[in-house]
Formats: sequence, C-alpha cells, structure tokens
Amino acid sequence: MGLDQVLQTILFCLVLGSYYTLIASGFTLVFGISRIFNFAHGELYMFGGFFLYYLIGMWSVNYFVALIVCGLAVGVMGVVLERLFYRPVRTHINATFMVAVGLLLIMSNLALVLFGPLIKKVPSPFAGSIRVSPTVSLSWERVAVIVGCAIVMSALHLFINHTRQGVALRAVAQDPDTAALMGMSVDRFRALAFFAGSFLAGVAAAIVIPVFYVDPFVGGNVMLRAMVVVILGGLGSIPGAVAGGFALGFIDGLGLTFFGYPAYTLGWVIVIVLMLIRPMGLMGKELG
Amino acid sequence: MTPILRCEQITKHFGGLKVLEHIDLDVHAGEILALIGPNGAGKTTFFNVLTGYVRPTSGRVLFDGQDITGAPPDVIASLGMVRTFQAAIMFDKMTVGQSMLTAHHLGGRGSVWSALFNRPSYRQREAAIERASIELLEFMELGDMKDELVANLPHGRQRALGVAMAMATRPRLLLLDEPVTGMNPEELVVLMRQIHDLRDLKQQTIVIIEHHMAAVMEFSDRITVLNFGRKIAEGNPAEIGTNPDVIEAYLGAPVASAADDVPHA
Amino acid sequence: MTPMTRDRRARGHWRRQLGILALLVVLVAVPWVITDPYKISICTMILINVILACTLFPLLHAGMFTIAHAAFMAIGAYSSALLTLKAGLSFWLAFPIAGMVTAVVAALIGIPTLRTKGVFFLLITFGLNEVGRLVISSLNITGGAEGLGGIRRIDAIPVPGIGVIEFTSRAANYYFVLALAVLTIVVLVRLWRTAFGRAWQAIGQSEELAVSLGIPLARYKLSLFCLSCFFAGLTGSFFAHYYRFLSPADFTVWNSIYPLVYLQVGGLGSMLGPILGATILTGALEIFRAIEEYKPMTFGVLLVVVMLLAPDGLIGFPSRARVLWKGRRGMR
Amino acid sequence: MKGKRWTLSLVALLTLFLVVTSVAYAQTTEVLKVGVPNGYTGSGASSGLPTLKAYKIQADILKQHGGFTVGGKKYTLDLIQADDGYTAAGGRAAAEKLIFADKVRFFLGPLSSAAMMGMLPLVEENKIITMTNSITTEKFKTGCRYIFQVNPQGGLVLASQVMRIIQTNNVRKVAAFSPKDETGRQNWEQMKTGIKQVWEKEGADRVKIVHEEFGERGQSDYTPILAKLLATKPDFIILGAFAGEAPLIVKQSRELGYKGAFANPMSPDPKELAQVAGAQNVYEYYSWGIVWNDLPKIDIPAKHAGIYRKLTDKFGKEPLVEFYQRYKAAYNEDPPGAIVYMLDNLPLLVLALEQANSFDADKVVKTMESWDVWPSYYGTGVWSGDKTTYGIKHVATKSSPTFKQQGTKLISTGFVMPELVP
Repeated sequence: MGLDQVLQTILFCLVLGSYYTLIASGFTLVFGISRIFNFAHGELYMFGGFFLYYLIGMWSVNYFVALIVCGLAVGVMGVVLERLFYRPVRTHINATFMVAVGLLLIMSNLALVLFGPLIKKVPSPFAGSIRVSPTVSLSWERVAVIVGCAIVMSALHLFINHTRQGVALRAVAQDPDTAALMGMSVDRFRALAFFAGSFLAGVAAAIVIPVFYVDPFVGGNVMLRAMVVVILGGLGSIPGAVAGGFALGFIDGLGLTFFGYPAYTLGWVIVIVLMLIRPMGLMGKELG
Repeated sequence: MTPILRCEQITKHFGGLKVLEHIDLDVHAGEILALIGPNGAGKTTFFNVLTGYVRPTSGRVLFDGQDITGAPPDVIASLGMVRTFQAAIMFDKMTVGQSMLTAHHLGGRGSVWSALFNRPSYRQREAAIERASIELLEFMELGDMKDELVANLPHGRQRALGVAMAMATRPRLLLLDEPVTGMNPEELVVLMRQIHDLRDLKQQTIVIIEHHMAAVMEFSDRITVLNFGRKIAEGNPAEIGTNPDVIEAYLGAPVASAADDVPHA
Repeated sequence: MTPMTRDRRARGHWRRQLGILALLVVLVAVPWVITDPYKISICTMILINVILACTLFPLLHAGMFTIAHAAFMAIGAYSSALLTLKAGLSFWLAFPIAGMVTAVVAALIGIPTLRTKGVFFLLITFGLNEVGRLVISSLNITGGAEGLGGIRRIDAIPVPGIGVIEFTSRAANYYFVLALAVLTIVVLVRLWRTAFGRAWQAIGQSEELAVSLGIPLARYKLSLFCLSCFFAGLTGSFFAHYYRFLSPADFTVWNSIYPLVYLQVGGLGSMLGPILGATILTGALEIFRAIEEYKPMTFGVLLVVVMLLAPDGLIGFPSRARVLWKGRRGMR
Repeated sequence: MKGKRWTLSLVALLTLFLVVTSVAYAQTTEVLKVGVPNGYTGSGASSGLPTLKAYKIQADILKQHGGFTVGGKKYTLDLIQADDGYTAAGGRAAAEKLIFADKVRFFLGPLSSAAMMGMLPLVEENKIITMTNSITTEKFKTGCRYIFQVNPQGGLVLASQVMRIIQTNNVRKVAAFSPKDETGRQNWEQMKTGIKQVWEKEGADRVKIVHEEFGERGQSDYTPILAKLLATKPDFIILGAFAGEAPLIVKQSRELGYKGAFANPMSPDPKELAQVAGAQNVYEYYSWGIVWNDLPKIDIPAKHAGIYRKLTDKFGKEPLVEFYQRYKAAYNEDPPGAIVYMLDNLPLLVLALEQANSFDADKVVKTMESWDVWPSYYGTGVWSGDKTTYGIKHVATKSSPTFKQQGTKLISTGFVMPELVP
C-alpha cells in the first residue's frame, strides 16, 4: 500500500485509539475504586448520546454547554445506579455481577422504549476536514475526537494526582481497607468514583457520537471494546486505559485494514494470551 | 539414624531481600522441634520452602533422604510432610465433620465409578475415613462439634481443627505454624498439651513455629532460633534459654517473658 | 452418604426423597397433562436451561466462574450437526462423540487457562466465548454467520420391548432432554457427595489449604471443567437436532451469562437452586414474550429485584427473610 | 433502607407489565388473528418495529373499508407480534408461541433469514401461510409449500437497476460491501447478475468487480474496511442491504475521497441518510424504495385495471397516498423508505383469503399460485422463481420504485418493471 494509505491507516488508528480510550477510562476508573464491572457503562454512554441529541438536536443548546450537561447528567445516573443497586449487594460478588447484567438489560431496553429504534444523528460543531497530504484528509470532527481525548485524559490526570479528592480516590483504589482504617468513608468514594466514571462516559459520548450516530444498541459494542481495552491496560489503571486504548486502536485499525472483519477476534486473542502470561495487563497492578 | 528431614543450605531471596541464608536443619523421627525467632526472622518462609509453596533460591530439601526441592505442595503433602497455616485458613462453608472427611483426601478415594455407584469398596473406605475422623476429633476434643459450621467455631477451636485436619493426612512430619497465637491461656495450655500427646501417643514428629516462649520451653525437645534469615542457635530448651545470642536477638529481654507478643500478619 | 454428613441432612431426608420422586412423576406426566405443543416446547427449553445451569453449579462452587459455556455448547452442537450432515453418522453415535469432542476441547483450553483465578478466569472465558462466536461465523464448514441448516431431527431408534421410538413429536424430544437432565443432575449430585465432590468444594473454599492436604489442584479443576463441558456439549447436540438450524447468534456471551443468571437467581445453596432459577426465569421470559418490547427489561427487573432481596438466590431467601425480619440488615 | 423501597416500586412496575399483558390478550369477535414474528428487541427492532407500525396502519385502513369476507362473514385483522430476536431459536420460539398459544394460522414476516430458517419446519408441518420478507433462496431450495417471499427484489429488479446505473454512469470498476449474513450475500449475488447482464451485452471487460467485502452490521467505524476497498479505486460501490450503517458508510467513504455512486437495496430513511452522512456527501446514491413526498402516479395498464381494483377497494383509492397520510398522522413521522417493501404482504394475504373463501391453507396457497398477475401497492406483480432458481414459484417479482438521493432531495428514477428485465 502507498505512503498516503499508510498515513491514512495511522490516522484512523489514532482516532480509534482515542475513541477506545475515552470509553474505557470511565469503566476502568469505576472498577479501580469499587471492584465492580459496571456492564451498564456502555448504556450510560448510549444515554449520554441521546441526551446530547435532545440538547442539541431539539433545544439547540451550545455544543460545549451540552457536553458538560451530558457529563453531569450521566454522572448523576451513575451515582443513582451505585446507590440504589450496587451498594446493597456490595458484599456479594456474584450478586453484584448479576445486578450489573440486569441493569444493562433494563437500560438498553428502556432506551429502545423511550427513544425508539431508529438511529439519531447529532450534528457536529466541527464541519469540514483538513488535508494532511494531497490525497489524505481527516475530518475536523475526528480531529476533535483525538484532541478531546487528550484534553479529557490530561484533566483526569490532574484530578487524580493534584486534587485532594483525586488523591484520596487513588488511595482508596490502592487499598480500601487501609483507607477505611484511616477514617475515609469508602462508600463516599465509591459514589464519587461512579460519578466520575459515568461523567467520563457522558463526555465520551458527547465527543464521539457526533462522528457516528446513536441508537439504543450502541452500548453493546462499546462495552465489548472497553473490556478488551481495560484488560489490555490492566484492570483499574487509568494510564493502562490510555495505553490499552491506543494499543487496541492500532490492533483493530491495522487488523481490519489487512484481514477485514475476522480481525475483531484479534483483540480478544491477544488479551487472552496476555492474561495467561501477564494477568496484571500492560500497566496494571495485581489485584489485592 | 538418618533424619526424617534434612535441609541443606536453604537460601531464599525476594529480590534484594535476603529472607533465608544458608539454613541447615535436621529433624529426627519422634521429636518436637521448635522454630523460634523474632518477627521477620523468616520462619514462615522456611515452612513455605519446605512444603513447596515457595521455591528456594538455593539449597536442597531432603525428606527421607529423597530430594523434594521445588516439588509441588500436594506432592510433598502426599509424601508425608504436612503443614498448618498461621492465619486461620479454613473451609468456612463446611462443617467440622466435612472438613475432616475432606482432610482425609490422601486416605484414598478409589475409582470415580466406585464412588459414583457407591460400591461396597467405596462405602467401606468412607466408613473407615469417618471412623478415623471421629477418633481424631475426639482426640482434639472436638468430637461434640462435628456438625458445627467451621465459620461458627471459636478461634481456638479452629486452630485445633487445623491440627486435626493436618493429622488426618497421616503425616510423617507435621509442621505447625504458630498454632496457639491469639489463644487465651487455658486454650493455649490445652492445645500444647494435645500437640505433646500427638508425639507421645502417636509418635508424631513435629516442627512447630511458636512465639510463646513458656510453651516452647515446656513442650519442645529441641529449639532452633532464626534471626534475620540466619540460624543463630540450636539446642535443648535449657541451652537456648541461656544462649546470649538468643537473648540478644530478643532485645535482651529475659527469654521466658517474651511471650504472647502479637502474631505478625 | 456417610452418617457424618447424613446427620445434617437427616431432618426431612425422607421428605426430600419423596419430593424428588413426586417431581419426577410430574415431569414424566407433563406431555399427557399439557397437550399444547407450545407449552411442551417451553418445558423443553426450560429443561435445556436447567441442564446448563446445573452444569455450572459445581464449577462455581469450585471457584471457576466461566462465561464460555455457550461456546462449549456450540462445540457440541456444531460437531454433532456436522457429524450427521457431512459424515452421515447416526445421531446416536454423534451425540456421545459431540460430548467427548467438547470435553477434549475443554481440556485443551482448560490446561492453560485454569491456572488463572477469579476475575481473570472470568474475563478469559468471556473472551474465549467471543472468539468462539467470531470463529464460527467466519468459518465455511459451520455455514458462517448465515448459519447451518438442514440438520436431521434425532434419528428413530428401536428399543427392545417398546419398539421403534420416533423423535418427530415434541413429547419424544421432551422425554429425551428430560432423560438427559436427570442423567446430568444425578451424576453431578452423586459425585458432589463423594470424596471427589469434597475435594472440589475444598478447592473452591481455599486452594491453599486444599493443596496442603494433598489435593492436586490442577487435575481436579481440569477434570471438573471437562465434566461440566461434556454435559454442555451433549446439551448442544440435542439443541442442534431439536432446532435443526444453528447460527452463531445462538451462542453469544449472553447465552453464556443467562445460565449463570438462572443459577444465581435460584441460589447456590443446593442443586435445587439452578433448577428453580432456570424454571422460573425461562418460564417468565416466555410469559413476558407477550409484551415483546419490554421482555429484556422485565427479565432485568426480575433479576435485579431478586438480587436485592435475596443476594444468595431464591432458595436462600426464607432464611434471609428471617434475618431481615429480625431487623438485622443482612444487605449491609 | 432506600434500596428496599426502590425494589418495591420495581415490583409495582412488574405488576403493571402483567396488566399490560392481559390487556394485550384481550380479543374481540370476528377477527382473524395474524402473527407478526419479527425482531422487536435488540438491533432487529430497528426494522421490526416500523414494519409492525406499517401493518397496523394497513389493518386499520382495511377495517375502515369494511374488512374482508370469508364464508359470508366479515373479518378484520388482529395483529399479534412475537419477538424472534433475529435468531433461529428465537424464530422457532416465536412461531411456536403464535401457532400453539395464540392459535395463529397466518404469518406476516419475518425479516430475518435466521428466524425464517428456525421456524421453517414448524411453518411447513402446521401449514402456516407465511408472507415473508427475508431474502433467502435456501429455504426455497427445500421447496416450501406455504411460504411466499413478497420482497420486490426477486433478484431481477435489483439486477436491472444495477445494470442501468452501470450503463448511464459509464461505470468501469465495481466494488461490493455487504453484511456478512445471508441477506447481505443474497443481495450482492442478485445485483451481481445485473453486472453479468452487462457483460453479456457489452463484453466481459466493459466493467470489472475490483473488490468484494463482507462486514459486521452495527459497527460504528467502517473507515478501515473502506480505505482498503477504495484503494482499488472503484467508481461504483454496491452495498448489500446495509440499513442503519449505510449513512455512516457513505459519510466515511466520502471523507476518504470517494466520488462515485452507491447502490443500496435496503435504504434508510432519506432524512436520516442526509443527516448522518451530511447532505453534501449524498449524491449519486441509488436505492429501491418510494419517494414519500413525491409519490408516483400509478398508471395501471387497462388489462390489469380489474386486478388493481381488488386492492383499491380495500386499501384506498390511492393506496400509497392513503397509507402515507395515515402513517404520518398516526406516528407524525415519515415511514422509513424501506417500509414500502412490506406493504404487499398483508393485502395479498387478505385478497387470497377472500378469493379462496376459506381459511384452509392449501386452498389459499392454490389461490395465490393461480394468480398470473396480482396487484401491488405500486402496480402489479407476478410470482417468479422456478425449479432451477428457487424450486418453487413463490417469489415475488413486481414493479419496484427506484430513486436517487441528492442531498436531502429524492429524485424518483421511475419504476423497474419485471417486463424490463431480460
């Protein structure tokens, strides 16, 4: 393949990577603090998409305002899930898993009933595209995904490392028991984690959905990809989510380009092998 | 006579950390050997090396003159060296009775078919196992508790059950890792007495890690002292009690009173 | 069963035996009582799910939380279908072979993967199920994503004394799967109460302690995994010759998760749990098929409600209810 | 604790469901129950739910025009839905529920090939007349008595439009991208015959097939595949029945600099297409379907006037107009473009029942087979397919509206009549 196509490939690998990173970071954050696989994360993302659709498509709110509102709204949804459904069964690992499954079913079905089956398009504020080379171009909305990912991730980094709440979160993630001993209310931080994670899902939706579209079924695929990313990067590790996100971005991108659709297996195969030889993932730490 | 267990130059490093350094140790049939030393002396690691939970960096473990270095734990157990755990690791969802039956795993199970169709051979074996279990429980004074859920047992009784389960494997060498930690004095005396009886009545060879000096002094035939991964002394209780290095190791405190210190996690 | 374990079961032991007997009588009578073919095929579907849930029961107790059961069922289904279609084998030959093929594959997969524990094993099996589905849908011999059609129904078989049994009727298929269910459950329950069952339970509760007592982890985990998958394979074979059309869409991760849901909702306390769970939830799903759009939601609500009220499953509920009644917040 | 109060409300929700159920089961007299097995949950819903809506509208219209008569009794239709989950097992379960629990003898649908295959044995054993839209020759190879495939594109129509596009746009290189399921492959095969016709007419080197790709439905980023496909520099991309994904495919290939034409048999709602793909990207996009805001004048040849009246008597003077207005009134949205494919299922069944004057499956089948031409919402149709192609003459070939989309604007490119097909 020609140079321009190599460039093209690399470009959408980057876009894909950013996309995966965005959806996986929230998922892994929640897991890191609460040790819960919130399978409803994909559905939260989907709801975020619909919120964006109604905010912009219906009430034509300014995009950036809508983006924040999406994040907050979905964040609140996340807190509600934690408080009402996950917390009561916290001590039962299996039950938690089941509740996650149940919530996934309920939310996706709810969306189908509320929003209807047809796909909804959210107009992107970033029109047109830039020429990277005479033959290769990249639409601004895709550029926005890369840039958005960078911004969100650095913001998250600042939050985790340079705010009291963030540092505390990390402490809880590393060792809930000690944190509890030190008189931190682990419950409060689980709620916070769910808020932050879901907030990320909402923001991710607001950034990504305009490039594609939203319908009640987008959650599933998002979830599947997010899981691969999180395993690749290491469960509960934010830097891992970034690494894993871009890793999978390139695995999928290149795989699809060269082998077509069977390549979707590739990510899983790699993940399985990885877990057999290095269970903590690329950057993760062993679970307590 | 040849020792039942011989350790040659056992060394274990975790990264830079030298946990065990060139430990030589012999255990002779029918004796109770106490392994003592301050926290972090490497006693439990030593057990882990012996029973195959941890691979030694160097050195050999000979059991009955057979080199078992680095063999998997279940194999070592089947050869007859069985250990108990410092933390109370138990089959919490089982009853005491079930735990005992389970502990008799090495007693043999026969074929899947004989079990599946509950053949006479299998039934006899089960009956035998059960008799043995009850006998052991009686011995450890747990007989009346066999239908209790293990989780509901008081701590002391759980430790006793731990010993009973280890005994169920009919070990040639029993390794006890701080069996009496966290027990009140009465329980402690009872259990130590029972352990002693195991040796006297069942000719059970025992290596015991223990902090409780008084108990050690009273019940063990021989004592080996570890400090910072090194063997600093060995001998009968009297010798050890007066050994300056040992006293030094215990911060100059009179040995006999260095008792009841909190079990290290 | 030795006295030591019987003591605890003695209470209501005979009642239990009678209950089981009654249940069997009812199950056998079903096709005579219920003439509506639709209801019979629901019962068939329920039994399929019962088997799957029951084969997961020992796995979960031994600490193997697998989400690849549908994949193994698929292996059984496709191998049986292809053996009859391509190799022209009789179903009665293909059926056991399918089971064994599944068990062998389970062994090959289990040897490397069973070293992992807990969440990692869960995720690996999750991935395996995805891979399996994608492989099936990209192979040609399996008919790819379009699916594999034209599968024969279970071949007629002459039975001395009874005569030739045809499997054209729903009742016949129902009896077949009923027999399979009984076989599966009896084998699993029997083994569960033997020394082998004790070893598996021990591994589930503390691998460290189990191994210290001389129980070889790897061998025991693998054998149980293979046994469970063997039955999943047999079920798959029946599935293939009952529906007579296979497509990857029938073996998604969801098809692996649902049996787990049945098991969890029913409860892990005893083998009654998975049976109860599968029956109620499959039944419920069928009833709620009436309000099509809300079916998944209904299922989800059922699931969440049960988990919130009885995290240990329905059969654990009475005791739990007592706890709640006393005002102690078991949930917290 | 809050958790418990919440669960209580959930229980309430459940009971509500139960009520709904019982209501759903309530029946009136003199109605013929017709089963509508389709995907109502999961991604199948995106085509299943609109289809059901359309059938409901048609049933209402029929009711208004006095229903239909069998054995001197007036009948109206009661549509009973059943979710087939787009899978074989689901299809079988749905069929069993409809046949044995709801005692239904007639099906409209399904759309999913897998579901059709799943319910196939049942349908045949129980003589359930099934007016399906799933495209699959496989089941007809097994020679099914009771299944009629009412899709307009009995291959021929697709082929002829493809042929026309190649000729008018002077296409040289064709690339194909289809869903990796039977529907996708079928569509592509059928459209391929159009290319073959061009070869027969103008020689094999006139136009080349430079790339064939099969992909998953429901993905969001098709860029990798498209980049690979566009590397072969095609000037005509044939999409084998992508529905919701089509707009993205158009958008993403335009972003990659593709300027040529598209053809897609299962087109999404034009507005949707323009929205998602971006109006500026939608040009030279050909599809099969109706232009709702510019409904064609149906002119029926005199010889078929009588036949066509059978339809207008029951479904309105101008059936399309009537349907469109009712649909829009009922759901205040345009029906999806593809819905027009489904419009003939219900009328054909009704007409056959009335003419056979019986609910006996074999009689009804005979009646339907006896028609050498039958009325369609936009003209007339015939049963095509023979021993060699389908094994049985149960596959519709009928005039089909085609259009070309330019931005949001739809330009009707007229009907493709079976007569046009060589």
